[in-house]
Formats: sequence, C-alpha cells, structure tokens
Amino acid sequence: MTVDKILFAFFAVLAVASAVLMVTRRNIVHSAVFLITTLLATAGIFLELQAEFLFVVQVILYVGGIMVLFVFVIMLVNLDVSLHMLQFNRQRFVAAALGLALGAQVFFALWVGGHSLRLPSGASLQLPPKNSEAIGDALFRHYMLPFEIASILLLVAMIGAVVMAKRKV
Amino acid sequence: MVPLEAYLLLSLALLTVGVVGVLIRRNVIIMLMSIELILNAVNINLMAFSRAWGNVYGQIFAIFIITDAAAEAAVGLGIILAFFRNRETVLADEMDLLKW
Amino acid sequence: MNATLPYFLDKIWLIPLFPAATSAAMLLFGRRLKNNTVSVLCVGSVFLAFFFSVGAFLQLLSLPEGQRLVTKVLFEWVPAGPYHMLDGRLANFIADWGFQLDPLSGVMILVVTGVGFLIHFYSIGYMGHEGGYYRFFGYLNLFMFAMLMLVLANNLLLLFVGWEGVGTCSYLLIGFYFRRKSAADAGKKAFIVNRIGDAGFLLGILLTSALLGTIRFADIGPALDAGHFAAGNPLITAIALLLFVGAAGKSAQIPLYVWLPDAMEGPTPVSALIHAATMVTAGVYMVTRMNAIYRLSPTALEVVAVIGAVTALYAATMGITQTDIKKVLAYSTISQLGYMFLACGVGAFAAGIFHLMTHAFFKGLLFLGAGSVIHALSGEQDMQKMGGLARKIPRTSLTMLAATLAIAGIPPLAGFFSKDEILGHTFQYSRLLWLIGWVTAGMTAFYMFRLFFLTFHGESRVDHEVEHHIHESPNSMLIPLMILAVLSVVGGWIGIGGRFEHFLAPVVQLRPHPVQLHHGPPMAGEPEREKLVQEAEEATPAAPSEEIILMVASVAIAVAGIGLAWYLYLKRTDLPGLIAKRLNGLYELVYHKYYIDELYDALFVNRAKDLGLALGAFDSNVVDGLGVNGAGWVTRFVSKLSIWWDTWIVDGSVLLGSRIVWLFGFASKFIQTGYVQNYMLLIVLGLIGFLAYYLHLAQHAVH
Amino acid sequence: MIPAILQAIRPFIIPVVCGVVIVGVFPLMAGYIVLLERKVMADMQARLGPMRVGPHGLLQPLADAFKLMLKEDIIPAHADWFLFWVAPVMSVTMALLAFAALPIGPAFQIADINVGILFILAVSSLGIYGIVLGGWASNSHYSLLGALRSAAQLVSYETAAGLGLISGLLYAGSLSMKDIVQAQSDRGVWFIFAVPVGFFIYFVGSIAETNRAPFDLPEAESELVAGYMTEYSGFRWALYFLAEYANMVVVAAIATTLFLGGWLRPFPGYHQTLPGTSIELLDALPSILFLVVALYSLKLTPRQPVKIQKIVMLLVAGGCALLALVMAAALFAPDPVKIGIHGAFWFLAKVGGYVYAFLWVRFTFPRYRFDQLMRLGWRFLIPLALVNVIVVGSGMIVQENWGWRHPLLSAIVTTLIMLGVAVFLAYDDEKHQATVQAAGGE
Repeated sequence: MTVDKILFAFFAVLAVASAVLMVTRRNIVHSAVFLITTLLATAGIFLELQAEFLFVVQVILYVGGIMVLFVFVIMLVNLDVSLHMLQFNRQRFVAAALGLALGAQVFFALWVGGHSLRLPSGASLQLPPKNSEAIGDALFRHYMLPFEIASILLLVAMIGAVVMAKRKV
Repeated sequence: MVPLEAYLLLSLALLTVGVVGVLIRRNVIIMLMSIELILNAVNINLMAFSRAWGNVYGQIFAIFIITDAAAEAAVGLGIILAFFRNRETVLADEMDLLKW
Repeated sequence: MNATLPYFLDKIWLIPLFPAATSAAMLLFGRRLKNNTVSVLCVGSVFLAFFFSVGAFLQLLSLPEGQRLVTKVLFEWVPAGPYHMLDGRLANFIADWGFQLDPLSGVMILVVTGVGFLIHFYSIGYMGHEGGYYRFFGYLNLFMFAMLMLVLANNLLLLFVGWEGVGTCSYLLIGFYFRRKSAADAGKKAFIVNRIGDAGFLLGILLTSALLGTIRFADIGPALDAGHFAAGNPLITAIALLLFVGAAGKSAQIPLYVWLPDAMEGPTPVSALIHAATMVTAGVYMVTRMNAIYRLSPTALEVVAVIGAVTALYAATMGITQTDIKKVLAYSTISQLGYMFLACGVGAFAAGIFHLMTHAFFKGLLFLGAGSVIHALSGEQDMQKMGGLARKIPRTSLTMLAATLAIAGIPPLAGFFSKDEILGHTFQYSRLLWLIGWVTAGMTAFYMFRLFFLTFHGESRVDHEVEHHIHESPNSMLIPLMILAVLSVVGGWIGIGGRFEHFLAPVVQLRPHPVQLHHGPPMAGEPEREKLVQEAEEATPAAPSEEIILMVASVAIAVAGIGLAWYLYLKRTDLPGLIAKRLNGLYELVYHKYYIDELYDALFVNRAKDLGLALGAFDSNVVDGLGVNGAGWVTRFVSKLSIWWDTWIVDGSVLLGSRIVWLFGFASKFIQTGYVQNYMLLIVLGLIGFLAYYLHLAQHAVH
Repeated sequence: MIPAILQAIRPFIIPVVCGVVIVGVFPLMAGYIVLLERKVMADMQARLGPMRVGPHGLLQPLADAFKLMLKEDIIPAHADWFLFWVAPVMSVTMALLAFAALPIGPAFQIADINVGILFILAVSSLGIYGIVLGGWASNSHYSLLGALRSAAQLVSYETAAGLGLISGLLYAGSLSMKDIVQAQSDRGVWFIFAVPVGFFIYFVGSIAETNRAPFDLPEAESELVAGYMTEYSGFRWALYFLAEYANMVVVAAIATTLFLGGWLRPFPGYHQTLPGTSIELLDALPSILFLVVALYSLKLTPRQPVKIQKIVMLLVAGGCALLALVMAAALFAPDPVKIGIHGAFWFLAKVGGYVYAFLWVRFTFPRYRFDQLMRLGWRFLIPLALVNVIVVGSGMIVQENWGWRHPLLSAIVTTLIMLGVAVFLAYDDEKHQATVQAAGGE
C-alpha cells in the first residue's frame, strides 16, 4: 500500500465519479466542472505515472484551453429553458444498455486475455528522469512528420472554427 | 507499483461512461464533452503502456491525441455556435435537417 | 595601299556613316524631335559627308596618277569559303565590308553628297509644312547612306546591298504620301519592276563569281587577264547582259522604264535627288564599273548602245506630249539616261559618267525649279494651268532658263559638252545611232523649251483662287537653285580637252577601235588583246574638222528645236491643238505612252492576277472542298455514331446504375432517421458485433 | 505500522511544512502589499494614504482583514450555491499552488519539478475558472459579462505571455526553475538583456493575466460594477483579492526567475574579491543597502510628530541595521547559507521591484476598451511574440554554429529586428483600424 497506489486510487475514484456526475448532471455548467475535475484527476494519474510533461500539457491544453473554450461556449448558448427540459433522448434506455454492454465486453476481453499482456515488469525499467527532454527528442527526431501534420491539422481547425463562428457566413 | 490492469480498467470505465454519455444526452455540448472523456480514456491507456514499456512513445501519441481533441473541440464548438444562432437550440434530436 | 594613308582617305568609311546615324536616329525616335532639330541633324550629317568626300577627293588627287586607288576593308563580311568555279578550279569566295575610292567613285561621291546636300537644304523649305517631316528626312538620309555604300563598295555584293537599299528608299519615298492610293501604287510598281532587274543583276553577280572566282572590282580585271577570255566569250556576254538587265531596271531603260514616270508621285525633292540625280544613274555607274567585262563582249555593248539610243528617242517623243510638268521631266530623265547608256554602249564610258554628272546638275535643278513652281502655285502640276509666271517668280524662272539651256545643249553650258562628247563617240561607232541621238537632242531642246514657255511665258492660265497667292519661294529653296544654276553653267568646262576622260582613264581604259571589234576576226588570247589595246591607245579621236561639224550640227538642231517650241507655244498657240487633231491617232498613241502600261497590264499583270485567282480557286475548291469539308463531314458522321453510343450505351449504363442505387437507397433509407445519436447507436452496435466476433476467434485460438 | 507510515510520509514532511508556512504567511504579505499599493498610490497622487490605523497605517491590513472576516457573507437568490462557494476557493488554491514550484532563493523551494515553469503556468492558468465560474454562479449580468471578458482576456494573453516566455526558455534550455537560473549564471547575463522583447511581451501579458490596470476590465468598476466580484462580499471577496495578489507575486516570480536572473546578484559574471579575502565586492551590496535605509530612517526619526511614530521609526532603523548585520554575517558563513540568504534577498528584491512596476503602471495608464484590448493581444502581441521566437531561435543557431559566443551580440541584432517588426505591426494595425472605421465599425 505505497503512496502512489493511494494516489492512483484517489485519482481513479475521483475521475470515474466526476465522469459519472458529468454525464448525469442536469446543469451543463456543473457537467463542465465535473469534466474538468475528471481531466485534472487524469492529469494527476499522469503525474503518478511520472510523465510530468504530459501532466503539464494535459492541464494547460485540456483544462486551461479546451475546457475554457467549452465553458465559454456554454455560457454563450446557455438557455435556462433547457434546464427544465428532458435531458435524455428517446433511445436512452437502449443506448445505456448497449454502452454498458460494450463496457462489459471489453471487460470480459480483459478478464480473459489480460494475463496474456506480456509486458516487461514496469519496475525493471524507469523512464528517463528528464521526461520533457526525452519527449522533445522523440517528437522532433522520430515523429517529425506526424508533428507537422498535427500542426497543419490545428491550422485547418482554427480556420474552420473562425469561419464557422463568424456572424455572417 | 500499480499494475497495468488497473489503468486499463480505469480507462475502460471512463470509456464506458463517455460512450453512454454520447449516446443518451440530448445536449450536443455534453456529447462533445463525453467525446473528450473517451479521448482521455485512450490517453490513460497510452500513458500506462508507455510507462510499462519504459519509453515515451505512448506519451507522444497522447500528445497527438490532445492536439486532435483541441482541433475537434474548436470546430465542434464553432459548429454548435453557428447552429445555435440559426436554430436557437443545442439539442441533438432537434437537429434533424438530414431526416428523409 | 600603304599603311599611312592621309586622314580623309583613311576615313572614307565614315562618309556613309553620317547619314546612317542620323537616319537611324530619325526613324527610331524622330517623332519626339522638333522640326528644327531634325533639319539641323540631317542636313548637318549630309554636309559632313560632303565635307569628308571633298577632303577625300582632294587627297586622292594629291596622289600620283598611277596609284589613285584606295581600298579600306573594315572586316570580312561573307567568308563563304572555297568553292568550285565553272572551270573546276577552286576559288575562295570573299565578300568583305570594304570601301574603295578611285576617280570614278570619287566623282560619284562628290555628285551624290553635293547634289544631295543641296537637295536636303532645299527640302527644309519645301517640306516645312508637310506632315512626317522627320520621316521624310529619315528616309532621305537612309537613301544617302545606301547610295554612298553603292558607290563606295569594293565588291559586287556590297554594291548590291547599296543597290537594294536605294531601291527600298525609293519605294518608301515614292509612297511618302501613302494615304494617296496612286502614290502607294506607284511605289509598289517601282519596287516590283526593280525586282525584275535585280533578279538579273543577282544572277549576273553569281555568274561572275562562278566564272571569275571573285567579285572584287580590283580583282576582276586581273582575273579576266588570267582567264584568257576571248572577246565575245558567250559567258562574258551572259554576265554583261544580266548585269545590264539590272542596270536597265534601276535606270529605267526599255523595257523596264515604266516605273519612273509614276515615281513622280513622290515629293519633288525626292524626284530631284533619287529619280533624276543619283539613284537612276546607278545603272550607268555599275556598267562603267564593270567596263572591263563589257569591253570583252561586243554583243553586250551593242545591245546596251541600241537600247540606250532607242530609249532616248522613245522617251523624248513621249516627253513632247505630256502636260504634267514633272512627267515631262521624268521622260526627259529617261531619255538622258538613254544617252548615258548610249555612251557606255559605244565604249565612251567616261563620256557617260561626264554626262551623268552634268545631268545631275541641271536635271536636279530642273526638278527643284519645278518644285518651286509647284510650291508657288500651291500644288498645281498641270502646265495647261500655268503661264506667265516669269514676272511673278523671276528668280526661279531664271534658274530654270539656265537649266533648260544646259539640257538643250547650248554652248557653253554643261549639257553641251557632255552631249557633244557622247555624240562624237557615237558618230565614230555608227552613223545610225548618231542620227538617233542627234534627233533626240533636237526633240529634247523642243520639249524642254515647250515646258519653259508654257510655264513661264505666254498669258497666264492660272486659276483665280490660286492666282492671288502666287509667291516666290523662300531663300532656303532659292539658294540651292542658284548654286545648281551656276554649276549647270560651268559644270561642263572641266571636260574641255578631254581632261575628265583622262582623269577617269585608270578606271576606264580607252576603248579598242569599234571597227576592229566589229570586222576583225573573233580573237582570243593575250597577244590579240594587247594589240587591241595598243591600237586603242593610238586611235586618235576623230579629226578636228569632223568634230567641229558635229558640234555645229548638234547646236543647230538644238536651236531649231528651241525655235520650233517658240513658234508653236508663243507665236501660234493654236497650232499644237490643230496638229494634235490632224495626227490624232499618232497623238493619242504617244499621249498614252504607246499604251505600254496597258500592254504590260495585259501581258504580265493580269496574267499574274489570273494565276493568283486560279490558285485561289484551287485552294477554295480542292483544298477546302475536299480536304477540309470532307474531313468535317467525316467528323460529323463519326460524332453522330458516338452520340448514339453515348445516349444508349454509356448513359444507359449510368442510368441503370443510378436506378439500382435508388432501389438500395429506398430500401435502406428507413434507418436514416436524421438523429445523429441513432447513427452513433448503430456504430456502437457494429462495434459490439465486431468485438464479439474477434473474441470468438480468440476463444478458438486459445483453446 | 506507525513507523511504516512515517517511513512512507518522510519525504513529504518538509514540503508540507513549507506549504503550510507559505499558506499561513502569504495572506499577511498580501495585506501588506495592498498597504504598499495604497501608499505608493498616495505618494504618486501627492497624498499621505492610510495613516490612522497604527503608525503610518502600518496596522491597516490587519484592520481590513478583521473587517472582511466580520462582514456578513451574502449568497444572491437563484445563485448556484455550489459553484458560488467553490469558485473563490478554486481561484485562491490555484494561486497558492503555484508557490510549490517557486524557488525563493536556491535553498528554499518546495518542489523542484523538472517542468517547474510550465507547472506554474498551468496552475495559474487554472485560476481563470475561479473567475468564470464565480461570475456565472452569482447569476448576475454584470458578473457574467465580467467573467466572459476575463475568460477571453486570459486566454488571449496567456498565449502571448507563454510565447514571450518561450523566447527566454530558448536561452535557458530547461524548464526547471533552478536550471534556468543556473543557465543565466553560466551565460553570465540576465535573459532580460538577451531577449528584451520577450520580456516586454511577458510583462504586458502578465499584467493582463492578473487583471491589473490598465487591463482590469473584468472588474471594471465604471462599467461593470465590480465585474465578476460584484455579488461577492466579505471573506469570499477577500479570497479573490488574495488570489489576485498571489498571482501578482507568482508572475513576478516567474519573470524574476526567467528574465531577471532569479537569485543571482547583479553582474553575476563579475568576480572581484576584496583584497586578501574571498569576499566579493558585489556581495556586500545588500548589507550596504540596508545600512543606508537604516541611517535614513534614523535621520527621519526626530522629525516624527508623535512619540509612537518616533519609536516605530527607530524600530525600523534597528530592523534594517539588524538585517544589514545578518547579510554581512552571511558573507562569512559557509557557502550554502550565504548563497541561500543572499539569494533570498535578491529574489525578493527583484519580485518587489516587479510588483512595484505593476503598481506604477496601474497608476499611470488609463483603462483600455475591450476591443482595443483584444486588438492589442491578437493583432500585436501574439504575432510579435511568434516572430520573436523565430528570430531569437535563429539568433541562437547563429550563435551556436558561427562561434558567435557572446549572447549580447545576437541579442542586439535580434532586438533591432524585433523593433522593426513591432513598428511594422503597429503601423499595420493602424491601417486596419482606418479601413475598419471607413467600413463603419466592425
């Protein structure tokens, strides 16, 4: 029962719980807040995985960027009437059932084949202490092309968003 | 040392919640957020495996996925804004222009 | 040639360069220059050329008699390399960009630049009020350049360059008023007729180089000597005749004279410079330049002489009936050119050149005077509408009188000496030709004075609205007139005592005795020629008494012609009409220039047109009809086929496909609810299915 | 069992203690920063400022704290009580969390994360949620507008400020605070001289990020009563206040670490020892400064009207003298202690200077209009920062490859280039505005 186990358990529970809350809340802003909590918890799990860089990226980009965007839009389009409407669509029971079925299936898959994940025991090999250096190295040496492609993708998305959100299209 | 399966289970749980959320919520914004949730589940998987293998490639892919999520969120929210301006609604089952 | 030449002789290549430079400037950006600038530049450049020519000429004179030949080769122009001559020997064809100054070309450049300068100066006043001032002077300077190239060239090819150049310029300048259709046509006519002659000339050049292996004037004589050509050698004759064809075209001899009268459409200074003084005499110059060849071919000489004589007479007759002042001058030019060729034909090349020079003076003067008259009458050219102008424009009339006397051959004016030379030599060559020349002299005097009297004396027949503003021309036009008048008075004196002939001697040896040429046996080889030349040296010109007689005869007939003109056109002004009525047929014939133009039209021009029409018909019927339309028809047929194929096979298959797609779509459109989440549900369903399948497989793989 | 737990938590004890210290001490510090601000404002406006509570109003912060704690705290009707409660807490938590990675001197740092500076950025970027959610939760139009404005503003200027930082990080070559400072001491130059433009950008960006004047639109009293804090009162409001000042200190610390050479003294590359000793001249600077202050306040003491003030002045003088002694003594202490104390001094001094600059700007410039703000951010700062990164990077390449060792050389060149770019951008923006107004407003 070492520290990182405690941390993992804490973050995992936090993440799942707030995820569930996120899906079930009636008020969108609350959902957003809970999603933020989930993301932060995920970030915590990254930290517990000794991936500081990803932790920071997760916080800055996801929480500090994307979710701010979400909150912003939510506040722009927030309608009080929608609070009193039905929050779930007609297919909710079937959908929930199917979703859970999918989860169960994957769980079954893990249950059956989990032991066949032949991985070196993580304890044996530690990540390099300078995590961000290692990432930068890998990113700009072996993954240059994907990196560029991703930047192009971002550019396109940006233009698309601007065009989409202009008052008069 | 936390076993790998734990991370997998965690990401599975998040995935399931996300899928269910996408499927049952009427509000498009929440659907988008659920999608973000799914992406996060994927990220957790990647991170866990990268930790287990002791290299950073999983993290690279996680970065790409985050990039992707950013792009997707930007465009999706843009669409939602435009739609909201025209139809005064953000409910998925009121967006039925494609119905036959 | 020694290396240290005197300055001007070393710089002869500059002479054509001055006009070339200014003409380039004019034609490139003359449009932006003011008229004064244009005149200063152009006239100045011509004056420079004149200055250098005089300098070169004087320094040439200062050379000892034997070596009055200066050659200046700038660079090798067409190094065509070795080729086989007709007799199979290898020769090296060389046409270099070289200039040659000897007494002949010396005289020529003096005439060209001198008269040219005067006419340029005159044009300042004459063209002052015309449009395209810079264009005019640009062309004029271009002409000067080409003409100087022609006379200074040291080989036939370069001479040909100048030859074509002057042709082009005359075309451009005849058509100077290109808005007038007649002018444009006249230009085209001159150009085409000249082309015929040039074709002959070019052939002549080629044959020369093929036979003699060189086209340098300096080398032709030695080549002939080396070739041991017999007099009357058919190839030599061929060369001579071909060259003469070119000369005839350029110098308006029968049968290629038709362009010259129409060339009067151009501005008067142009007529004066090109069609009287310089260009048309190029033929004479060329024949003289090639005299070495001509003297070896009696036949050619005879042809030249006969054609010259006939042309002289023929043109004179036409000159009598013309009423357009410039047309009269044009015909007289033709006839004078005939005189020159007559001279060349009888072997008196020097006399021909002499007459060329004097003719340049007085004929230039005549044209300029006519121009001044036309200027005064604000454009009137018809002598019927003139008369009594002597009182109104006295200076012009005086100068004209001098020129007229000169051309009529009244001593001691220029025309007398040159014409007398020619007649003298002709008389010794053959009496018949002399007779023709003699008659022609009389007719010349007659129609020239007819022109003079009709224009300047008698009662005025000028239209009234024109009458008021008759005015003497400005000084810029009068001064050249006067200078030329002086020249045409004294110009002939340099020929007294055969000094001119003697000066030209190094270029044109005294001809062998005609009698020998005719009645002696056909002789070949060196010694005979030697003997010939010997005899020629000894052959004293006709006895003095005979000369006196000839002189008296020519003067007498000239005076007679003048008297007749005076009687007909001042005394009994009704007679000409009567005569014209009486000899109506003859008069009409002559008046319409013997219908030569019509004849040419019928013979050549219309035939050419018919050929063109036939070709056109062939094109439109056979080529278009069979080829193009046939192809079009085939294409249309094929396209009809493919249309059918498209509609039924291609489109049909497409439509079939679409029908099928529509069927499936109809079947499957019921699952398209339009709700995005339904689709997601289906996706998840599919996912579950796949997963299940793969788990199944995995199960079997495990167990 | 117990020992095992102790064993487990052993490495966490010291950080936790430090954290507790910071969390306990900082509010007081913030209160005194407020007092300082008011005094400076008064000075700049030729006033005295708070004088009543305590000598020279030295006890004012405590009074304010008591007042705020005793105030009734109101939750507006129809407010979202949960978020209304959570927002200020979030805000202040994130602000204080940033201190975890701040090295106050080489010795005193809670956690040396190897992505420290990014960590601070991330955490401080979370503070925005406090504002947005608070504004939304209080169910008031003023608050909502203020919240949205601040959301937009922070997102915009974070980008600019981050890019400005990056131009400095290029030189630092590391993300951990300690290494950054180390890099500056290695290169022998503060990065403010290497990348002045980057520092400028970060300075403006940081003002905007902390919602200070002239960018204090989210809480613009004149148009939105107090922006997102309209509905807040009492202690929650105090929390927001605390968060703001904490943020000021944090950005000041970042700037100090990255651009102002952290805990290095001026001229880190200049080593001139006192003859005969191993003491460097410049190390004596702090004690001399304190000594001067002490003498000055001693000189002031007689003129104080009231006895108590005389006493206070004396106390001040004594305190300064004491500090001067401490500094001087540290000179003879073994290196770690010496460096620790001096480093802490220099670090705090620089942070104080930066904060003073903030106050100065606040009292000097009028408030921007919102569209002007956005224009400045998107049309000037961000492009400038982008070009700056490129230019500085190229400059570094030139340095490394063409043996152009001294950083200042390339610094001058790059700075000149960047000035040209800035002029161009400003001119372009002017043109754009002209066209827009010609078209009749956006």
